[in-house]
Amino acid sequence: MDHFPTNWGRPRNDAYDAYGTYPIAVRPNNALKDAFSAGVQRTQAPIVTGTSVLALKYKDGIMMAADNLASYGSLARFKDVKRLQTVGEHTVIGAGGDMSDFQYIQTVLDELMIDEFAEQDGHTLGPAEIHEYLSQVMYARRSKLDPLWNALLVGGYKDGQRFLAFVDLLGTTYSASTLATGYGAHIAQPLLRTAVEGNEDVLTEDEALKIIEQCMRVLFYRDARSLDKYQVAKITAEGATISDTRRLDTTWSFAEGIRGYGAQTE
Amino acid sequence: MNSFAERFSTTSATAQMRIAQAAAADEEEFDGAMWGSDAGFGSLAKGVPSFSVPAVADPTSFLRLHTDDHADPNCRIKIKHGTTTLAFRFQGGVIVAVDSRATAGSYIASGTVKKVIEINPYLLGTMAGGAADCQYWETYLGMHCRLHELRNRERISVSAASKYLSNLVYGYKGMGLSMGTMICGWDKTGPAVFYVDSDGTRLKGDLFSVGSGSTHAYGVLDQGYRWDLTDEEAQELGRRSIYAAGHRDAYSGNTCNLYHVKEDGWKFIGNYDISQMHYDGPGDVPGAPGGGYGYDIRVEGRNSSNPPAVAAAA
Amino acid sequence: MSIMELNGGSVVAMVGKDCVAIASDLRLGNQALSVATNFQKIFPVTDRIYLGLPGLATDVTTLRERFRFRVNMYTIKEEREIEPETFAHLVSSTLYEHRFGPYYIEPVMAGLSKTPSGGVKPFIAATDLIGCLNFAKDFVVAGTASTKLYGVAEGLWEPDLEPEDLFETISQTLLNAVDRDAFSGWGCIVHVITKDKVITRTLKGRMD
Amino acid sequence: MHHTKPLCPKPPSNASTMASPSIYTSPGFNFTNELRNNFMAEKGLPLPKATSTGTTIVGCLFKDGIILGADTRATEGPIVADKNCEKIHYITESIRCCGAGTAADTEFTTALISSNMELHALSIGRKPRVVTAMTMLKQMLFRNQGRIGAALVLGGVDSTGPHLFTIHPHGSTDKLPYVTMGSGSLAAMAVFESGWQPNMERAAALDLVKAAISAGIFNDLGSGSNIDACIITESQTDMLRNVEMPNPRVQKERGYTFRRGTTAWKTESVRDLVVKEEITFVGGDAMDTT
Amino acid sequence: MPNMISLAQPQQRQFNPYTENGGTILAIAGADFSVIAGDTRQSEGYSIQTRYAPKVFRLTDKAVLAVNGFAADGNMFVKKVRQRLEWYRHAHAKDMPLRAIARLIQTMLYARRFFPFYVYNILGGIEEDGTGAVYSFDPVGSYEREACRAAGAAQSLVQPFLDNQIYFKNQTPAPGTSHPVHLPLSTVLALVIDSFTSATERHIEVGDGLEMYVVLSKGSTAFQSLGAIHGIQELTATEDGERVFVIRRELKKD
Repeated sequence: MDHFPTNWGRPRNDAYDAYGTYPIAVRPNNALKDAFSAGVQRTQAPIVTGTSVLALKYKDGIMMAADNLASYGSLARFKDVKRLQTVGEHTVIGAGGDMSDFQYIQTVLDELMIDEFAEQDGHTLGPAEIHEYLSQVMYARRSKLDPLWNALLVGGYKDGQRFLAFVDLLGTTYSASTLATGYGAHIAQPLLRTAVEGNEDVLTEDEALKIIEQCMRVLFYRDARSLDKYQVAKITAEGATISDTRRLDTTWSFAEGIRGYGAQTE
Repeated sequence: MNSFAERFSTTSATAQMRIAQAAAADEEEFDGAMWGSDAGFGSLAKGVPSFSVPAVADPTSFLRLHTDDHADPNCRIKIKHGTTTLAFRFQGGVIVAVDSRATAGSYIASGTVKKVIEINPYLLGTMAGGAADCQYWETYLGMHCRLHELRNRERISVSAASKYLSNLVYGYKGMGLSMGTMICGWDKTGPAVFYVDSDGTRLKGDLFSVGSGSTHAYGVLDQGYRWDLTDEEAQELGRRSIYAAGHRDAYSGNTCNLYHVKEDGWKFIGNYDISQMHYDGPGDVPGAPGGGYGYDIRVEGRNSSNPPAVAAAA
Repeated sequence: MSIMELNGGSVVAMVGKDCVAIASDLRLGNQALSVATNFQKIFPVTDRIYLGLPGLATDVTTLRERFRFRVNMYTIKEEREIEPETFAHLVSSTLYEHRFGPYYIEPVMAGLSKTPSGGVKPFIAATDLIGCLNFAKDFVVAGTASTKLYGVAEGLWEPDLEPEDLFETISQTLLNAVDRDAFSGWGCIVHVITKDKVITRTLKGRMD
Repeated sequence: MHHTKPLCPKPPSNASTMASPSIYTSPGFNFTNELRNNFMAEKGLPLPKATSTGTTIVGCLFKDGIILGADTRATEGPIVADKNCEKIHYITESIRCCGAGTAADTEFTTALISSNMELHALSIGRKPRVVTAMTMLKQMLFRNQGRIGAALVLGGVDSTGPHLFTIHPHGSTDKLPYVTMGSGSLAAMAVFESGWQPNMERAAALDLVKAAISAGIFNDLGSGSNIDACIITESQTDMLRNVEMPNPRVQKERGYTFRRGTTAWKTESVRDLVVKEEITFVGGDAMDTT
Repeated sequence: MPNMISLAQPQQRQFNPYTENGGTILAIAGADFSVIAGDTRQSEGYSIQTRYAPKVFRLTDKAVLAVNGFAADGNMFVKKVRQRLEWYRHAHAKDMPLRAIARLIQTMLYARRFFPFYVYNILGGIEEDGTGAVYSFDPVGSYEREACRAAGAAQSLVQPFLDNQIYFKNQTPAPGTSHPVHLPLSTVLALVIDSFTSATERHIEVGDGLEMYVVLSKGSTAFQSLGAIHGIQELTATEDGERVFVIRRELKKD
């Protein structure tokens, strides 16, 4: 036994194949592959991706927004993708990350809602239940080391309660009065927090919409994988609605005064 | 084979097996044993408990990547480590002495660890290596020793108990368990000490020390050890050896726990603060020479910077 | 294990009322093995400036001599004793000179500077291993036990402590911090610098 | 892999510097420890971390000039090393520079350029220009190929008007009306993008800078404590150190003064710094001094 | 040139199933009470995910569990422990004793020895004999009973401070006196608050809010000192006699 204590509790160096002397065929990741294997390859990295989703609590409920872009690497590949989705009457989910995984999640949720509906027991799943379900699915997939490569926001309004929470590919969950995924967590979240924290019960729909619009605009200015076309979802006592695609008005006039990057003046 | 068809068919042999495995996995979560008093150890009738393994091609390298290592401080899962332990056999039984420090990196996570695991009134196990590995498997061993008693109407021999433990951990060889333990007790053959570790080694012997401080402990132990030590001398030798390791080894220290196994079972002798032993000695206990063990304490007034009068005159 | 943990050792300095204190442990280790329990890491620079050098032991010795040399040259050229602020910058620039082949030392210094009115003003500072100065108003720490020292000092330190109270606070801070660090400890030494005397005490610390 | 040594103004002296007769060793970096350190690194002993400033630093143009802003937290990994450090460095009277990245690098790089700017000003006999400082900085950083980890926001007003630059560790620069740097740069930029306008009034611009730094302080873990700002106009430079202190330490629940005698100690020695002079007369009578 | 060492690195780099979510937890046991506390910031890298995510959970009226490390693992673990306690209640018609919960947690953690929960657990509560107890665990289940323990990001900042203030380590008592074995509840609460405000000052991942759970044994006299505390909320669910309270405080948000 190795008597040096810092080497304890983990597989020993000599038990691990330090020099790669495994027979090549049985080496990890070198298993036999056939013609179809590519077709069933698990998502180990996201391919077609969506960027930030934003959401906030306001007086009447939850407002959520995401742009319509799905990128393929640095290519702006699909410009009319819907990344917000209603689930039942009280809930909207928004997704960043891999779009194929998100579509799978939509399928799973559809099945879930149909199953629940078929029960005909008078109960419907609210946002809290859907979030809990999603977090279990995401955590289970991460535990199989085969994650659904998404960051999801779940917003809803049911029985007089606003609900807003986050879940990502690791199964990490949290809840706050403002949430943002992807670059939004760095760029939009500071603006959202300043505008919303402490005003959750005061903000009107118009004000909330202004905040969201402002954040989407800043994201479009600074996030290279974003688009100026976006949708806004609103979940209130009246139910969940997702708007048609809107377009941001942006200004770039300040750029006229800029000359070069250093000593240039003309 | 066509893995695509394989995955989505429900009739192939492998698919049947997968369904069976999934059912077994579900059962693990909800079987009756989870209710009962044997908690997570599972039903003893079913043999060894089952462990979740990550779904990767090479689970061993997965564990290696994520648990701590002195060469890679970025590994986040820090497992507590135990350190200096010793046990020896003499005419009066078995002395078991251990320190009580657990470190996680350079941080001393605990100074009050119980590194002697009381398996039953006649058997002791020591703990060096992964603290959880030792605690878990020696508790599990305790359950089996009791079963042995119930089945055979006599106590299990130290040899059989240690062999049982050795066989248990050998099944997990190479997967990252780390356990260096001495199984000590008194059976029909008299006092016995067996060294068992996670590589599957099992040795019978008179005197063992395990852990990063073991070299320091061996130094003291070797020069003081005889078969015919009195009980007091033997206990003092155990204390003194652990003190030496605690003083010189950064990963050992805090306190010394001392046990003595005799024909009528083990007895806890005492807990001694290692720093106090340095300055003042273990206190008023049989066998102690009086005064501190510390080098600087013992040579006070007789060292090079402050030599005794006779030497100075000469 | 990083290079800073090879030999172990920690230093802390604190400000009091018209006094400062600087303290270190006394261990010299070779990784887990404790080689000596009387290894000095704090050195007087002038009567009222003390410098602590935790880190790689070979660099402790080298830098100690190098600073002695530079301070002596300063004294000869300027014909006055170096002030703590000036000395801090001397330390900083000496270390930054070795930006791309650093000494593995994070110096901590404590001293009293003279005010124009003839009084004294407490001064402490620390730098990282490439000489980034940190002038704190309360305490500075460095060495293998630095995170532990930050925690205890943040809890125990209070402003305007008299020399004797400062001695208790810095001693308790250091003793409890090194007791949670595998590579520091084995006795401690404390220097309390006041206007007219320097009190040096070795503490009865844990020897494991 | 052995990497090439950075170019420095003068090659390192070949003599072992301890033996050097002057305290003024040759200018530039000293590489005497490099061989030894590489050896230790190969042995698997990683290099310790230097203090870095996680940092939010910003600058923006307004009607009369430039406002620079910075937080005051310096970190070593997850630990706060300095709660109130100064990140706005002096270059000349009307040029200042905020630094993010390796703290020692920003400190010494700006100090060196400040000194060179002073010499430059003396040799040309007029107020130095911001582009001059920018060029000096970018050339120095480019020369060192990114090994000097300084990310800077340089701002000032000169005879050609106000100028604001960012300088990256590899020597690239940018000239923009509002800029941010450091780990809180995204948070601060969001504030600028939604609030900055051309020709802002002084008070409004200062509020915007404060809001940008606050966004960094409260949303980025690498930034924290207080807000520093510096307003540079044609005629005057106002360094507003700790212009806002939104994070004071709360009163502790308990006092932690110890009873004297709490700590056990072994030996004590007291060095008296008061030189006592006692005149002892030797040899006969005292000298008649009357 | 390819680096030889990189060839020897383990595979499976594409997806790391773990992350670190910061924060710190601590627990202190008194004679007839136990205090379990945690900050409420959840972070990843340099971003604050939320300013309020509880790390401390009431299990029963005599047991409170604090979890720290990877939040998803932590929440899942608490959920599983609660499920097991629920089953126990159905099978035995009483709450599981604290000592048994501790052993249960060990076996649950050890069952994942080869795919560990990245969670540091501290269990606090009241033993069957009415004494306050704290059990601390490492991620794979080694545990011991202690009087105080800090874990998480700032454990090395907080623990030595508690050693000094709770255990009186390195303090010589005044001549003719001795240090108290158990501190009163008011002192313990003050020390917990000071520990967290200090950790907030010096550790970037600690802050936003503080939640302190207090578990009192049957007829504990410490109850009187709780009355004066503002914002205290009682969570007791059974009539067994043990009582659980939660106290919330703000921490710095930078």
